[in-house]
Amino acid sequence: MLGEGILKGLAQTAKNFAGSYVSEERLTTVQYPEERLPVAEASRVFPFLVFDGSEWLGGMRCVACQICEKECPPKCIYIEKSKDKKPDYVGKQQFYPVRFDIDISVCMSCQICVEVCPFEAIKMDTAFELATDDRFGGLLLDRQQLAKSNEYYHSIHPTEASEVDARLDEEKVKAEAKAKAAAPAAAAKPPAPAGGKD
Amino acid sequence: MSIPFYLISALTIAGAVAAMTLKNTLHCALALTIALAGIAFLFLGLDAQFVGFAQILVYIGAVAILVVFAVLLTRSGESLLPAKRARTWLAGLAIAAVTFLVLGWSVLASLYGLPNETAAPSVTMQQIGNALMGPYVFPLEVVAVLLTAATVGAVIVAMHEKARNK
Amino acid sequence: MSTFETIPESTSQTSAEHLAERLSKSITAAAEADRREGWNRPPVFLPESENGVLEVAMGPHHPSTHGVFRMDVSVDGERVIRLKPVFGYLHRNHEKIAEGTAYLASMPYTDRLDYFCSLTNNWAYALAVEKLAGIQVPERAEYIRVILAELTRIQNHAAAVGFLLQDMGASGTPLMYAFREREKILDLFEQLTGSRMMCNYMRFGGCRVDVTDAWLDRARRLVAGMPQFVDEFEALLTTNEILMVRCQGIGALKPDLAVNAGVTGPMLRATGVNYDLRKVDHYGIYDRFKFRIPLGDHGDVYDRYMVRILEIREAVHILEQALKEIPAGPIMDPKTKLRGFRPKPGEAYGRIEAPKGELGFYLISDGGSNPYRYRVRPPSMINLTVLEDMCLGHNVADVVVILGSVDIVLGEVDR
Amino acid sequence: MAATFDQIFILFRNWLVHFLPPAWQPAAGALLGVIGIVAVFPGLFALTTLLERKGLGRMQNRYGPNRVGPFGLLQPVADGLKALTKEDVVPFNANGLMHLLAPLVMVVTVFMSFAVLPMGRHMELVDMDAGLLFFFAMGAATELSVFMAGWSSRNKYSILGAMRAVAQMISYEVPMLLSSVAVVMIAGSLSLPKVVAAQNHYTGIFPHWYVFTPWGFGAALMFAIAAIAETNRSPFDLPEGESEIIAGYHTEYSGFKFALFFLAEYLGMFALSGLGVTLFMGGWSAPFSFLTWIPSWIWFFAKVMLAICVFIWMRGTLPRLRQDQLMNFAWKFVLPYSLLVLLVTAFWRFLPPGWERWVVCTVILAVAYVVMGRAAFKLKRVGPRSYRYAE
Repeated sequence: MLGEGILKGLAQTAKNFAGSYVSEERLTTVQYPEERLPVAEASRVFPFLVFDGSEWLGGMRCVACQICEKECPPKCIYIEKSKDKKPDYVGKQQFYPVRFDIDISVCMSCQICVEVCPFEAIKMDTAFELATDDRFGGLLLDRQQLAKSNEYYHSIHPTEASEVDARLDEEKVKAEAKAKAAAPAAAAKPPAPAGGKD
Repeated sequence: MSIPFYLISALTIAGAVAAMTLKNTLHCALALTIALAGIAFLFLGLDAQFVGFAQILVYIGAVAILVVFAVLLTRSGESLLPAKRARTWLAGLAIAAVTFLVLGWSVLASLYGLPNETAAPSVTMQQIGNALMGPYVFPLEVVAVLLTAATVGAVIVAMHEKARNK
Repeated sequence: MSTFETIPESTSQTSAEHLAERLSKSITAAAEADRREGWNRPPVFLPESENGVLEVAMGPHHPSTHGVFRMDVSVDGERVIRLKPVFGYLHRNHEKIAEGTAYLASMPYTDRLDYFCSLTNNWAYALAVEKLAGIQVPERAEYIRVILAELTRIQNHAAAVGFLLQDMGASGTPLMYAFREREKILDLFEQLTGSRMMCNYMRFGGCRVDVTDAWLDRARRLVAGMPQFVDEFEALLTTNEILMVRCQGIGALKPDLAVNAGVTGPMLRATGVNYDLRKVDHYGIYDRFKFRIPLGDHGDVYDRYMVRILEIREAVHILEQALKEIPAGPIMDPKTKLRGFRPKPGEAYGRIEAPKGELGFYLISDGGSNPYRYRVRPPSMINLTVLEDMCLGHNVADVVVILGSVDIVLGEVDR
Repeated sequence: MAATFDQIFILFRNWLVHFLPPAWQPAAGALLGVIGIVAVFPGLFALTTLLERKGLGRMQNRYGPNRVGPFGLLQPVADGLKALTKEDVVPFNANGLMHLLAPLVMVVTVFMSFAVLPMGRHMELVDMDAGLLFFFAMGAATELSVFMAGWSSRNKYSILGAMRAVAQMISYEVPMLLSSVAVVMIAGSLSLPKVVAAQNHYTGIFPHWYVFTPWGFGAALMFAIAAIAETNRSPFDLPEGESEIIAGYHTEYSGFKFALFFLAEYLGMFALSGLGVTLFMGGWSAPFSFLTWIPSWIWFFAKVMLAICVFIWMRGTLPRLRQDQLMNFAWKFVLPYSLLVLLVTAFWRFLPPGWERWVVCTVILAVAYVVMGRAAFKLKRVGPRSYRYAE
């Protein structure tokens, strides 16, 4: 009978029309500014530099090894290595980045820098509301704007952060054990030159 | 004769004259529509509702659209035809004058017999329907046959054309 | 044809001023032409070549072309007599850039090829590199890859059918239903890979992040709800008389032309040719799952629509089996190095059954850290080459529907 | 009490008019009637645009406008202001006068066709003896304005759109006339209030609406299809088919002139659903005998809004027909079926009342519908298909 399919189609839209008042599944709109979807834990927007403790430069994990700069596909990271050194979380003297810029208008949030970083220094942020009116300077974030604390890292990626901390603590323990083992050897040698570890 | 009558008849005449004289053929077609609308309002002025609305429906609804379709499809609506004077304008004028005289005489002759200022008889749709089905049923059927023949002819012409450029 | 006007380099003005000046000159010329011939200059709006043929350029900003794509259509009355697809507006030089970057660095760029199915793009590239370097992929990773590929197929086919109906004039209702389901699948991708459309998830020798049980449960719930969505979708569309009249017999593609032109995917199967890489190449672990390949008979728009709908149903069967049998175990082959990955010299061609057709990556390695040659076989572009043969004789309204049924994504066509 | 409430607008008008000297009273009365129509229907138009967008939204599992004002109620006001403030671009070599005249002619003729619709007991603006004929005469003039719009904007897409629109309107005007002639055959008069009076009595609690008779249902179906096509809506909205030719004949219009076209389309929808309601669903008569205490004009506007909801429902569901399919459908299905409905109405009229004529008419119409439907599909080899699978 001509029109049978059309009637079935009309019944379908009527069901959805009525359904949108009744069932949750048939009304999918999220009123963005007022209501917000919970951000998925693994979601990634732009990278940020992690620092331990309270002081952002001293606790920064990044040692300016420039691996991420080499591996970044769109080449949006620019690092200038420092001349002097500062102690890292284990106490070993490491370089630190004098300048660490990420141009987030070039970055495509592919998180390859996070994968290749051997020092767990760069992680992916989840803050996506980054609109600025300044096209050029505004989208070039320097190391201070990028630096965020480890607590913040725990707040956005809890499981991942705890794994990372576990690994770092384990390395710290291993490093101290090695240092304790090496201490008697150093003592056997002539007393250690100046500048011991704190 | 009331003011609206003069107004409408002036409008009709203006429309007819414009239909002849405008350069752009599509403007002529639209001017013709104004003239036909004027005639319809004249009928309504005489309280002949059926004829007035039939005039609008048939002439403006169909004939004017047909004219505009024809003008557009032949795409001459825009080209600027040089308004040169036809060589045989004298003969044209003579024929026009003769037809005008014949028409004028027949109208005046018929006017003579009528008592002036009589109210137009109020004819309801019912009476028109009965008249069409009663005494005038034969002319109605003849016109119907004529129209059907015309439609069939049109279909055949279109069909022929489609077959040719398949 | 229109030769490109070269802007003289040596002029002192910048190119913008040059263009502005040339533009103003052309407007004044048009105004003078008006005055000379009286205001009623024959309008320019009907550019007719000699025998009443109307040149219509549809695109690149035409509302119904899927992205930046132009079709120069010559129309005689309502019938199409010549159609020249013009694409390249979205060309990003993907293959040349890949020759200059490391193997791993090209992986996120493959997401941007066919931006509707980033995971199948990743898988095809990973497959090619694994063939090149001879890397083994653990069991669990193979299962994850099949699950993600079939989820991608479902959301791509749903979106494709939605856009096809949008071209036919249904004011967005089927598209919104398709997108409602697609959002659920994209949320699953976000929870696993971190991004909805640009997943960058597969690595050479496995996957980047392991699948949690919570994710698997969500996936099982989604797959359980999918047949109900497809039934509703079919009730709304399949027997709809207007859709049948507008799609059946339109844009028919003959099997031999399809095979010769190298058409693959749902378009080929709609013409009745039984060619599905999952059954031909036996790549991945598709042999362990029982599923069937829907085939059409007429190869017209309606068959392509139906083949996509039936493929969604088959994908649901595969997902049910895969989600049931997924084993535990490592997801990454430990031997593969992340950085300094230098496969031995040689060449490899890895191909998979992407939702749009046979997506292939051809790599030549000279032993260095970046490929010597990197070539992508784009199914959308190859399916597009037969567009003119399908559109001849139909009218303009059908050209739009036929283009919709081909289901192209310009990222993949132009690369 | 109910009677006064029913005639409240008439009493209000008479009360207002009696202040004037008797010579001017009829003119003032007519003027107030016109003001009533010109105020009510554009207001209804504003409400309907919102109703349409929220209805479409809800059909597509989303809210529809709810940001401008509570529940989006100020959205029409916002649209109106936008249309007023938008710049009115006229193409370079467009024909200025005709470009301006086209929307005006369209809106004026559609407004005039409201004069004849009986919106309540004694609430028709003009009780014409040939009311139905007047309505269709006004309908015929809108085609001309579509042409003027299409041609005067000098753009190839608008020319194509105008030609398609006029061809569609002409070919669907014929079945619309024929299906309303069926009603005239039974009601015996072209005047719409008489048609409503003919339907305004009840057996038990059920009204004598024509739509419940077999021939009436057939005629109403054809009238509905023709009305949807006449107003270029949903399955037949090819003239402004976005996906092929950008916006049909009103491509080159912007600003308030475009809003006028929009208003004319919606007024056309109101007029045609008003006429459909008057002819087939008993105009302002109550659906059940115990409901007659509700004022008559409420019933008229309720039924018109019901018809508008069906328009919106169709728009939310159905894809669009192609131009030649649309014309074939008109001349090869809707018109023959309307002629058949006329024949069946004649049977209905001259058969003695009783269950035989019900059976005869229903069987003829049903069998004809199924046979013609199947033949139409068989002819074009269109139909549901089955698919084979390969292992």
